[in-house]
Amino acid sequence: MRFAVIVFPGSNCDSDMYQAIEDVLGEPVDYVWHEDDDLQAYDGILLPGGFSYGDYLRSGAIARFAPIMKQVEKAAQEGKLVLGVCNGFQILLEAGLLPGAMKRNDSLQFICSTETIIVENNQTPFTLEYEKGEEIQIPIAHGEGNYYCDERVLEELQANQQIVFRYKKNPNGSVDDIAGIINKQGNVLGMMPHPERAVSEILGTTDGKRLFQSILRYWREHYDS
Amino acid sequence: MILEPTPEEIAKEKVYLDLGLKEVEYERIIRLIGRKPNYLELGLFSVMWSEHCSYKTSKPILKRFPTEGSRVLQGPGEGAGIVDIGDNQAVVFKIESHNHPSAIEPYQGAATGVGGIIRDVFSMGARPIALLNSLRFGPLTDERVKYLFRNVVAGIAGYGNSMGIPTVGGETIFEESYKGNPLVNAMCVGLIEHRQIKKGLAKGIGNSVMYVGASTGRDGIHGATFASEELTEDSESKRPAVQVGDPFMEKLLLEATLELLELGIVEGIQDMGAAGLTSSSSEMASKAGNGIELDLSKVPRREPNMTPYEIMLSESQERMLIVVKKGKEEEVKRVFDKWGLYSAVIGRVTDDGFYRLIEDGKVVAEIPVRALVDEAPIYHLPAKEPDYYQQNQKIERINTPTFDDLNSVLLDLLSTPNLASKEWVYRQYDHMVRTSTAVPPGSDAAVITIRGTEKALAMTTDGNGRYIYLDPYIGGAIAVAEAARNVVCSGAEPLAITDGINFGNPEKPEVFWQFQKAVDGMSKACKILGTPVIGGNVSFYNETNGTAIYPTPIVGMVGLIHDTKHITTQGFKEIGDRILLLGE
Amino acid sequence: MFNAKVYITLKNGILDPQGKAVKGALQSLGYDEVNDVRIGKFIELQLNTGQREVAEERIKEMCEKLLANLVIEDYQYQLEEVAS
Amino acid sequence: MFNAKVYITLKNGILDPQGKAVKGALQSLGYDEVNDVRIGKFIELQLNTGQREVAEERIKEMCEKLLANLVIEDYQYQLEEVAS
Ligand SMILES: Nc1ncnc2c1ncn2[C@@H]1O[C@H](COP(=O)(O)OP(=O)(O)O)[C@@H](O)[C@H]1O
Repeated sequence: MRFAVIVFPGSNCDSDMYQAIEDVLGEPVDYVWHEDDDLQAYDGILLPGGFSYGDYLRSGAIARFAPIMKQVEKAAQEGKLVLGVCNGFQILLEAGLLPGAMKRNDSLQFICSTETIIVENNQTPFTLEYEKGEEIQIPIAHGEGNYYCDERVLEELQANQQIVFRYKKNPNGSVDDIAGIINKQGNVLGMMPHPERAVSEILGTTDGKRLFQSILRYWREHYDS
Repeated sequence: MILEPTPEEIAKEKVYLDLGLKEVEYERIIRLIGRKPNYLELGLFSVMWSEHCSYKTSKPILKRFPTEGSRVLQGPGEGAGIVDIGDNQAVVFKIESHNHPSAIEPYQGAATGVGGIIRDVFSMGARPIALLNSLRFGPLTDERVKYLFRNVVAGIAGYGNSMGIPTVGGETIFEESYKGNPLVNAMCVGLIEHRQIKKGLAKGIGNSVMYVGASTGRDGIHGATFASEELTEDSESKRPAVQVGDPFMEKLLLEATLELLELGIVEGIQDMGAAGLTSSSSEMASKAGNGIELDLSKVPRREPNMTPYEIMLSESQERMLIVVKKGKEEEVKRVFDKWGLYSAVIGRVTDDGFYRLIEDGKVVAEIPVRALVDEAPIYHLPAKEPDYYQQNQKIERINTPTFDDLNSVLLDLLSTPNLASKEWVYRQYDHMVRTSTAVPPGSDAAVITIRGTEKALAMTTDGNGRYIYLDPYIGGAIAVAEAARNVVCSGAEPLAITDGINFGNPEKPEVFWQFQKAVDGMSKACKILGTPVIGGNVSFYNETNGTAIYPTPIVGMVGLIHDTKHITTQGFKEIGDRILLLGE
Repeated sequence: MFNAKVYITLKNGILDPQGKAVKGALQSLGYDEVNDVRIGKFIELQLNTGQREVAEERIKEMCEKLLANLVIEDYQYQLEEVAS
Repeated sequence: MFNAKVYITLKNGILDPQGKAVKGALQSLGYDEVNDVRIGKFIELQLNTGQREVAEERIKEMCEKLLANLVIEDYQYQLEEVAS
């Protein structure tokens, strides 16, 4: 399975994501520059964290217009797996690939800490290796992770099991304790917690590993023939 | 536009005094260049001869620091010092203060302080891997202090987090003496391969001088001079336009610079920090023993109608000066274009030893590089043992109070801001980005692993103004020893230190005495522990309305952990483990 | 040439954490008369356009595409002709 | 009751990284007519005050004390009486 890590100006978790793929899966992975416009060769598209374009207007607002985003949309339509973490999630929201929007944390402060995350749906390509309801330890690090959507969208998310991760203790004010959601088709996941920071014992937690392993398992079961 | 005074008017009206130059310094300039300087030239001298750039009063004392060691690859004198850690790798680090800017505009002051120290590290060719800081504020009961504290922390977070460099350690102390003049010192640690080491040298006659990064505005004009004066009631009105940091720009500058250095076409590179274009260009020329010529009309600008004086003295952030092999300018441009950044050839290296500025084809300043950089006056200021110190020496014994209820004493102690957890601070710092933080903030020292090796680095900042106030010599030694203990307790062998010297007005003999003694104490400890001083920063004039802060040198120490298995953290691990007390 | 002033505000009913914090701060400074605070963005743009209709259409587009996120924000604008 | 609208802008000459980034984004989206962009804050407050002079004085104070950072920002405001 070949992975692309999209690099926007201001991305800063790109190398962490890259190394997580290398270390956990050992599958081929490339950095893909925001001005490129071809993702044909890739099976998994990863949008890393950071501050694309400084996040100066709203997080993710400018990045969604990068040339590569057309290809990300195309890949999503084709059913390829797309994962946006932190800033990557914010970009997916701005691009309309996932519903809702991000506001500033209700504390108005940036928060970096390891949080208990509940796996609400283990029937997605990203969570096969987890138990439903399992509590995992994954770091968060963001200033704008306060997820918002209106009632109607929330009901839809709930009805379709699109809420994949919830915080056990809400750190940022996000609606319904949402930490990560998936699109209706089930191939685009956005999440604020950083699984790529939870892949080695020495860094404190390895609970993020199974997210990457799920992706690979899913791909092998569906495409690798 | 302001009409600049002529050389005669400068002499007559003593304009140099307004720029922070003393009478004797003005006369020295005339002697060195053989004529009266024009206003632009005077401006150049005023920033280059400020304490901030010339170390004119601290140099004789700083010489007492031990700076050599078998592992030292670069001691004081460059953007940052460098220490070998084996396998052709080295660690690069330095500390820098941004006290006065943070007192005026805490968020931007702290943010641009972080930005500056990061540039110092990557201008050496290193990849920044961690940030630390050391903060001093007045008591948290004061509203203004709360405002300063909140915004300084937010500013450090805002800049470091955007850059994707983990802020992994520091210290935060509240104490009356810092009420009007907080201390904000930031330290950056980088990693480098030996072959990548770059210096701030304008080498090779005829080579091009290139300007890269953000465009130049009127911000921070005379910042270096401002940093070399006391804060007074009218500092507000005198302050330079505040510099606003753009971490996004700096992130691009970092990536572009490291990509450029890979190409092997760069002869020298230096950050435009304090005194901006003036100090970077003149220091690079001086260190290489060459002259330099800059054409100011080529400098990218943010605002219209800027005078040469304003361009040269601007402290706009996120800029670098590069000397590149002749004929390779296009390659530089290609890299910076890719990252969406300006790059422009603005001058060349010359063989005549002159510092020459040209605007619209006319020479607007022409002075020997040596006069500007190397001939700054050196002052050997008088030192005097303060009365309070003599009084203290007479104290025979201190009657310590006794308490009945030690439980409540313990709780009281734990709830004082100085002892309480600093999680409120470091929660706002992304301390995990780069996925190498093995020991996050909260332990003795932070530990950062080095990918692809078994090695790790432990790092800490320490200092205790009260000890140093009470006895600068012993207090200085304690600061180094404390840093070493923190590093050792994390499983590391101490390598070297960088020092952030924060004192009051050195022209007061008592302050100068404190400074001398503290340096001597630190030096003694450094020698015994085998941790040379590889660089640092001096911030004097930390006073408000005539009262100095506690003398506060900060020690930033880095240690090498040879095997990640040796990483040790605070905290009792297992029930039944023995508890030992080591030391006297 | 036109100067455009764009005001971006959170939609009604969406909680504004910044506004809430500022309201709290103002009240604790003794400004008890402050009932409600909402914080938005104020964007000033200079447009090199000759015709008002064109400028109007373009600024509207810019707001909807980039300047505001219509999921949570509303926008308003004013256009003012200036000598170029 | 008064509605106050407060506009906070960066002082002239102070770097505006946000404005710069947005200008770049607009231009790359094809809005070449955009010459300059400055980003500030737009604050709406509801004041429970009967008299205009009082409201005016208080809002000015709030701006100088808290809402604007006078080291780098300027402010303007408008007051509008509303039925309470
Ligand atoms: N307190 C100090 N101890 C040792 N070296 C120092 C000290 N202060 C400054 N230096 C050294 O002097 C040189 C010039 O420092 P400085 O002007 O702060 O550098 P920059 O070019 O980053 O502004 C640096 O190499 C620095 O390491």
